[in-house]
Amino acid sequence: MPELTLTKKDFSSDQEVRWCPGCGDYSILSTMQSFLPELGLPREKIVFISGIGCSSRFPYYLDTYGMHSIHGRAPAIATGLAISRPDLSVWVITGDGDSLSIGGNHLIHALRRNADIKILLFNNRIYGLTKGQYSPTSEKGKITKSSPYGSLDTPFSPISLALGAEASFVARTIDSDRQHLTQTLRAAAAHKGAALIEIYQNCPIFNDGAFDPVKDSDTKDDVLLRLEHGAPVVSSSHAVVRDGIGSLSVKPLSEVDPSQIVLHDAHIQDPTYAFALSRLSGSMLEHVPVGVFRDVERAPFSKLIHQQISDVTAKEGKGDLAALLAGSDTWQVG
Amino acid sequence: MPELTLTKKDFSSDQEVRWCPGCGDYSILSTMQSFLPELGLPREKIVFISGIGCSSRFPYYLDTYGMHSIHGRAPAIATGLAISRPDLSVWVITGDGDSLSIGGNHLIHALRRNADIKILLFNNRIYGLTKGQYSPTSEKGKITKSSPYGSLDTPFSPISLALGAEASFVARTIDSDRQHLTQTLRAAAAHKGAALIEIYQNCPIFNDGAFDPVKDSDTKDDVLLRLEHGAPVVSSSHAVVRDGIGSLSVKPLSEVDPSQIVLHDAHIQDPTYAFALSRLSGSMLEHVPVGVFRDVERAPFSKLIHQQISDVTAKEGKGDLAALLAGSDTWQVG
Amino acid sequence: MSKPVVTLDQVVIRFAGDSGDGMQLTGDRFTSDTAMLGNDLRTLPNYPAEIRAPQGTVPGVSSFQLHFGDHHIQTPGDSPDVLVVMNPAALKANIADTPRGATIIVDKDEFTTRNLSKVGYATNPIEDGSLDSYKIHALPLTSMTVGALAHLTLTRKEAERSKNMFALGLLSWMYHRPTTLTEEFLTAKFAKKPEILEANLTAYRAGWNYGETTEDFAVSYEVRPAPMEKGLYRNISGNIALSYGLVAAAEVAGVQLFLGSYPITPASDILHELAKMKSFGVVTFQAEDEIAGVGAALGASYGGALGITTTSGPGIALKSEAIGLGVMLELPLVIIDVQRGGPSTGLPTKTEQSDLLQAMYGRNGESPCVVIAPATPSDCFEVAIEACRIALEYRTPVFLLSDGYIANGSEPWLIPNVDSIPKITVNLATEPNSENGEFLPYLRDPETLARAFAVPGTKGLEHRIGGVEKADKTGAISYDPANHDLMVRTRAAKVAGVKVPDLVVDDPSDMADVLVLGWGSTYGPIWAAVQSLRETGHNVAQAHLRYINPFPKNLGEVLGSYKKVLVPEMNLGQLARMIRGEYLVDVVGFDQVRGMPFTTEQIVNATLEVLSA
Amino acid sequence: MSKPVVTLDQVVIRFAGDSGDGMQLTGDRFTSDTAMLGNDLRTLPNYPAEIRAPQGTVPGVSSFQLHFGDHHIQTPGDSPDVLVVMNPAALKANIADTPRGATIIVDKDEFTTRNLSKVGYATNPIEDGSLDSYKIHALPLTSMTVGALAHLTLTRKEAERSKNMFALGLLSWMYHRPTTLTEEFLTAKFAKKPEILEANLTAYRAGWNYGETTEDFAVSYEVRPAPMEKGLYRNISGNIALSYGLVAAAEVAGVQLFLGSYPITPASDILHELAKMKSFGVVTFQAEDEIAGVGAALGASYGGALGITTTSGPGIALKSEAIGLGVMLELPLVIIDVQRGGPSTGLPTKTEQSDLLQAMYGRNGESPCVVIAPATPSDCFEVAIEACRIALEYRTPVFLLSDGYIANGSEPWLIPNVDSIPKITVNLATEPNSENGEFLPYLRDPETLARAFAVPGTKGLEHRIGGVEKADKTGAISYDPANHDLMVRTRAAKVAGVKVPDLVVDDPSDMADVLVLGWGSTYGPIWAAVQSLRETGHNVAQAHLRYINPFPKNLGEVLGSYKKVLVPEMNLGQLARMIRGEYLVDVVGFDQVRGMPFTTEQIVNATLEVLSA
Ligand SMILES: Cc1ncc(C[n+]2csc(CCOP(=O)(O)OP(=O)(O)O)c2C)c(N)n1
Ligand SMILES: Cc1ncc(C[n+]2csc(CCOP(=O)(O)OP(=O)(O)O)c2C)c(N)n1
Ligand code: SF4
Ligand code: SF4
Ligand SMILES: [Mg+2]
Ligand SMILES: [Mg+2]
Repeated sequence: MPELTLTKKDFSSDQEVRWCPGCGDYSILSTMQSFLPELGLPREKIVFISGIGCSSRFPYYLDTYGMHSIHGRAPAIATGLAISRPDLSVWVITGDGDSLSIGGNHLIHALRRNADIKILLFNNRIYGLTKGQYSPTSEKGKITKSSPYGSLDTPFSPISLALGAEASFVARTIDSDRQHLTQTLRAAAAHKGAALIEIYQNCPIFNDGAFDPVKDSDTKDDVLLRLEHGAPVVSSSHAVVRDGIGSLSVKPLSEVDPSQIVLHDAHIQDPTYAFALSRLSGSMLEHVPVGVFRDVERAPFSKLIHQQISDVTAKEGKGDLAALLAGSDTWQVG
Repeated sequence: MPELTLTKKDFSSDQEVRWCPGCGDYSILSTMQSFLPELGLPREKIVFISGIGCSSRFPYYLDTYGMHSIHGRAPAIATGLAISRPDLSVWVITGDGDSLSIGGNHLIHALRRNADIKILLFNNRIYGLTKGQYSPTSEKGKITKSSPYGSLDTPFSPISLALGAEASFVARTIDSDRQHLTQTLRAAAAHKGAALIEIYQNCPIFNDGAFDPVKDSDTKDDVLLRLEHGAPVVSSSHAVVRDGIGSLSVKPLSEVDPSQIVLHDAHIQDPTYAFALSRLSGSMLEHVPVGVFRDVERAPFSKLIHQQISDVTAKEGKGDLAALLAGSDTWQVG
Repeated sequence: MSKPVVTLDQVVIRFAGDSGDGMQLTGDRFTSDTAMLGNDLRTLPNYPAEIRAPQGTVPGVSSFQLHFGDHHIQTPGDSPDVLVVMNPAALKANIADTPRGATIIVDKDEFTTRNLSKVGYATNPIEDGSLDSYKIHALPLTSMTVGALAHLTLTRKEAERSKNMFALGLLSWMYHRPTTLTEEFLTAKFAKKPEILEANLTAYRAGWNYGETTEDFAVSYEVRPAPMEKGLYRNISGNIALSYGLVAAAEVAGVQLFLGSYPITPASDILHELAKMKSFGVVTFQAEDEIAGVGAALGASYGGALGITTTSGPGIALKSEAIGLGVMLELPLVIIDVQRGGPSTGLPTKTEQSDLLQAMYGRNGESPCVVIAPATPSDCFEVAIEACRIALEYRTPVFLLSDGYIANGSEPWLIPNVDSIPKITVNLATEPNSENGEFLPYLRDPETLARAFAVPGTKGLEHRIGGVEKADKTGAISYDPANHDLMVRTRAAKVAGVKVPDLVVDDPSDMADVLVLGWGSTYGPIWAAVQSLRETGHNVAQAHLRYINPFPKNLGEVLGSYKKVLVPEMNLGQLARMIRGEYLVDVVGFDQVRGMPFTTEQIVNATLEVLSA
Repeated sequence: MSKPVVTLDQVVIRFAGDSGDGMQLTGDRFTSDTAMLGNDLRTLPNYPAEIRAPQGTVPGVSSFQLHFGDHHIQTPGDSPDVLVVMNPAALKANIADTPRGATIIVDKDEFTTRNLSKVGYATNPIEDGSLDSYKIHALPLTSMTVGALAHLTLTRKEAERSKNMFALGLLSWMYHRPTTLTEEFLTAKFAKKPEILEANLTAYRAGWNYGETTEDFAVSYEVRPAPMEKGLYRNISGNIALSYGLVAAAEVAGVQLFLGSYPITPASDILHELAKMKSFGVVTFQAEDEIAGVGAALGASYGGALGITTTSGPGIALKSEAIGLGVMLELPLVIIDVQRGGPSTGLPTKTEQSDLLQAMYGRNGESPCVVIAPATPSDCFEVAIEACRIALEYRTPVFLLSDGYIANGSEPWLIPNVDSIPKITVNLATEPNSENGEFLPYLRDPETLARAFAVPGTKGLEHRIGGVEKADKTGAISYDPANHDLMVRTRAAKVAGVKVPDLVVDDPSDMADVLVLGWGSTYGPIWAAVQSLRETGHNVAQAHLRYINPFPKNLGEVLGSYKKVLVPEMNLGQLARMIRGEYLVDVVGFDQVRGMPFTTEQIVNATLEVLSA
């Protein structure tokens, strides 16, 4: 089977990549190209659908099927494709504006329906392609072209929003962390149904350094709380513990008794725990959980649809057009 | 001041009410009409803006200013009005389809921005005006005109979604419970910023009895968990307790030691607790918290906007049109 | 000594009552029984936008009009010969349309002072003589119904619900309708509720017997079957015919039918109907909004399915950006617009033709789409298949413009033989189409200009497409000015080049100076008007456009061969504007925007004006 | 012994380089210095859709063209007299537009084998003789810049960044541009970065001195000031002029300016500009999408503010349903469409006029809106005020159709006296307007047909409005057929009745047979073409439409008084189609859809064809 022998090169299209030098999208692209052979699928079975934005150029650079659609609508288009063609592996590439501004409604509905699409949200906390306006993930007070005196909107936490929208799989990773990004893609691919991955992505042109705390070697170990199923949720210096009211909080390791430290469980049916985790990182990135927040089983949307079709067909027999047209109330003339 | 002497009658318009006999909208309307005098505002300072749906006919029946807008857009229109006219009391009337299907994006953005609008979501878990299709709050497997073999969508919990969207005030109440509805309206009116109230509303024509468990005298006391700040969260037979992982669960009163029972606190900054509460009621309505889930302070959007305008004006002085037009790079001809 | 029988060539009956009185059902039943007798017929349901406006009020009145006869019938009739009113509101709402001399059957039980005052009747019209110029039959319909059901253990309210069946029974007797069908129908409908079934059957028969036995009705009427082409018939409404057409198209094309839709009046029934068709492998996706509906349909089309989206005017407005993507991607897409009164929310349950220019031009950039329209309820079947054929063969979005009138109206339909439906060939690309072994997704069929279309899953043809302007042949992103100009003109040429049959003109005299040209649901009234004008000795030609973009190649010539061209439209002259712009012919527009179909009389008069001008 | 000076009447200079080379800034600076000298001018920036396409590639090339002269200038020039190229890609991308004999200034340092091969140059064009027919100046721009900055502690990369200033300095010397302005500009811009400031100033002066001292440039040129109306001038782009117009309109109307917008190229700069205007009380709301943007603007208008929404074609498509609500509610709303290449995402950074029919017809139902368009960058100021005036006085949505060309292009602007801007009177309703003391929100001003408009907060006038058809006068919901017909026609009559000035025709000869009629940004090239045709003895008339809906009352008459009417458009003939449909006049369309403005030559030739036909 050829697909088993595919390599990164097989997934690199001939199109020249058009992002600014240093854009985080490059590393995400190259990690994706290296990861795709793992799917064990022939290239023609893989489809990338994007919206509009710098990030949404992504599909052009992968030698699979792909559609660069319109702003914000990729989740809806991908849902239609995934429903119609359950044999395909469908990926959505979107930005923080594409998915959370104009596309917010399609995103939350795709998640609640558990459509079989893997959504990669490139979060650079800015509108890149339109040259730098604040986005729904920009921190309050951000100075941008459209907010010269500081933005006034409270940002979304994409993770919290997804969990509030009944998402069955939610994760966060970082453009520059090849290994973590790869394992997160792997987990999403393995999940049946909708998966949302928030990828912190640096935009050196309009929002440079937005994610330095989770990238700089001198801070990241303190800041990053790597989520691994069954393992304690800790950074090099801090640990996550429960407070009385069901929330989670971060304490210096020194101050906590190891037994109190929360052990990560991504499979809890109730999303509350994952939600609590999502509240740990304010827009200031003091403490940032990365990894799979939630990964629970729920029948994927297209499975349900095709199951229903075959159930009904089994029960009623394959539809007969002639019978349909005639209906029950007919009369003969002549 | 005349407004202080206003009565229910003053708020009833001359338009004849056009809902089906027995529609839950009637009781919500009459409760609202009785409540409005409490605002202590003259009628002309109050505006109701609705989308499209049976529920969205609401503004016609109130003798205030009102707009029956288009499907799903009321939160956006109301946000514009509230920003432009902070002197007004702006209310949004919407249905589960209007606000969660087509209008989902505007809803979550209005909530995160904390726009000064009070959103009343009439949730009858069906599309009423279009004669009965399943909605984003319909239980999975629902048989409707558009799902003759049962719907396949996982429903939203409006409360969870709102909390995931950074809402500062979220509550739930019931069309037929005049007193509870009134006190919930009161709490929302008192809140500064965006308030979302989910109102369980019966549609006798297309989804009759959807909320019987919380209405029938023989079940409701067991089912309803009335949230009162500082009071234990209990029904007549059950109590809410914390489990190990931050979630909440419902146990028979008999089995719990009173000290374990959760005391309700609507003012916790971290929305996790409110979120946990929102997960207690599945679409089957076994246990249903009603009342104010969350009510925390956050500067309202229009306050921030006008603050910024006055700060800048104070700093730069009132704008001078002539100076603006001239700019800095001019030259004289002749 | 049975009563005398009078033979009529045609009758128009209107049932009118409260939204809750079941007038639509009553009308449907009478229609089926009438169809069964072999009369030709057309129907016009008319109901309020509210689900149930308050009982007994004028806005709450729901009515159903049926026109049947022993000859070809193409309109629901201008005005009723027989008006059945279940309450004062129904009388108030319908009396204006009812010509003096008409028969009015009234449920006098409902004419209480309270109900009368509700609609502003100071005195009781059935007693104050104001209706003297009509043939009034004021019967205690309600009490007779309740009486007939006395033996059942029903509350009065429940019993009263059957009064529509009493009325149906009475009318069925008056016009010699067969009863078996309706009895079967009721038996099936209330199989699970024996009491209700019993109540309905009893009321129905009581109504019949009342006519048969009492003095009140001296004569009964018969209307002979209409001469119709031999074959098996059924009665069908536009929305159902349309749904069937879509299913049939998918079958003859051998592709999956995928509907992405968001409910909206008056299009929702297509979603409801297709949702029942799981056993045909039909996928219906009720989306979160119109944009997601068309988006999902596009996604499905991209995967090789037949992507359909159904909506009405406001939904088209929302879908327009995504339709533009369909134009750029050149994917099959059928957009069904069941037009209603606009602008904005407008008159959701009323009919109109005012989305034509929106369908033509309501997108950014030069964004050509095919536009076609059905003329009658049953025509929706063929036109739906035609829309799918063009969409699949040309890889283009196609608008199908129906409207509330044909969507809900019905007529007898000669059931087509499924084998007679021509196959649709999609021919997808399966291998490279260039010397160097590359796949060029925008290489075109020289005939149709359709692009090469390879769906995901096709080995070796992996490629990317998008909404940014694309290079000729390769489909790669291109900002080249000359290429953009070429692609814009090519997309236009493709749509302009869609092969459509010539326009056929009906002019038996072959001497007509005046042509009445229409499109869509105005066919019926135009046809009826032209017939009656010819009967009165006028030479008038009629032609009706199914294809609006592109126009039939011979349209210019047809226009040129008449002194005057009258174009009646239920808008402010949208087709007229297109024709003037295209052919510089000074057509005469006849516009009405009343949310109602034209009456035959309106078009007769408008045509007479043109004739005499 | 300073060098000889040649006097020219006009020059076209194009700066071309990598997106990263700062060509737009360079062009802007040269433009300001040129304006300062009193030359008339027009500019044309041209940049890729990507933020930074890969360095050294053709798609990554960004250019800025400036046309200045000692007479009235209305276009950026068809082709450059002087082409400055910073790398091989820039040469590749621009050489085709550059006429033989033109001067080309090249940074030869960048012409490395690697860079050459990147764009497919096998050999070095500046050495292989392929450019012999041009005046080539191949200078080591980069190394000279780096050399000049040797004394600073900058990395080579940082130093290289100033090479655009070196080029600017050189060109400033060649054309005798004053240096003080640019020096002040740089000093302000880099106030916080003294090293960078020093680098830029040094490079700038080095460039100047290079021209002055080396042999390479034998002569320099001067272009005398153009005769211009007396007064204070500035240079202004369309988007800025438009923003100022909106602020001015709000001031003269005495209302709050409210912008609800979602960023989109090429309209975003209006949002950016207005966001700076807090001290004018301007509210800018960056919405979650286009629908929310227009929705919020409508909400603000409902509250008495001047609601504006800005976008480009795809955004208009999305806003169309909400605009229809504005039509039904009859609220003031200004919709600004800075048109770009379509359909779909199309060519986001290129210009086009293809949204005209969308603006006219892109809504469900009969949904009339006013449509007006500015002709030049500075004209945007007046047209914006006019759009606001009509919106406020007639309570109607007004489309303002700008495009990418005038939005980003710039020209000198005689700064208006603010007191000369006519006041706008909104006159809101403050008390009941009927005998019985009721307030009738749809009672109309007999003159303008504008409805009575009471905003929330107005005591005693509480009322409800909505998108469902409303009863005449009262505005209550009405399903009455006759009322709907009346309201549809009334809304149409209101827009058709908007008072607009007659169309002025420019025909000095008064004997022209051919009229060249345009709208929007084609004004410049049409004007220039007509001038040059007249200079060569042809009688040609020119007229330009600012008002497209409604058309000026005298348009029909104007059209009738010419044998031929040529209508150049950057679309497939949208205005032409409207005119043909309205006046049945067989105008000749001249269409191009290249994402670029017409060249003067194109229009000259098209007109000559018509003249000779
Ligand atoms: C309908 C529509 N509205 C607006 C735009 C303009 N636009 C393109 S991308 C974009 C936002 C980009 O931000 P994001 O989604 O975060 O992607 P990024 O460029 O940051 O990767 C906007 C507003 C558009 N192309 N289409
Ligand atoms: C743009 C648009 N799409 C669809 C519709 C049709 N429509 C009207 S109301 C409605 C949903 C009503 O459901 P909900 O919001 O729950 O209100 P309810 O009638 O149940 O109170 C729909 C789909 C519309 N009017 N406009
Ligand atoms: S603008 Fe930012 S996000 Fe876009 S390509 Fe450049 S660096 Fe990347
Ligand atoms: S349909 Fe349902 S929601 Fe609508 S008015 Fe009737 S009862 Fe109320
Ligand atoms: Mg972004
Ligand atoms: Mg509902």
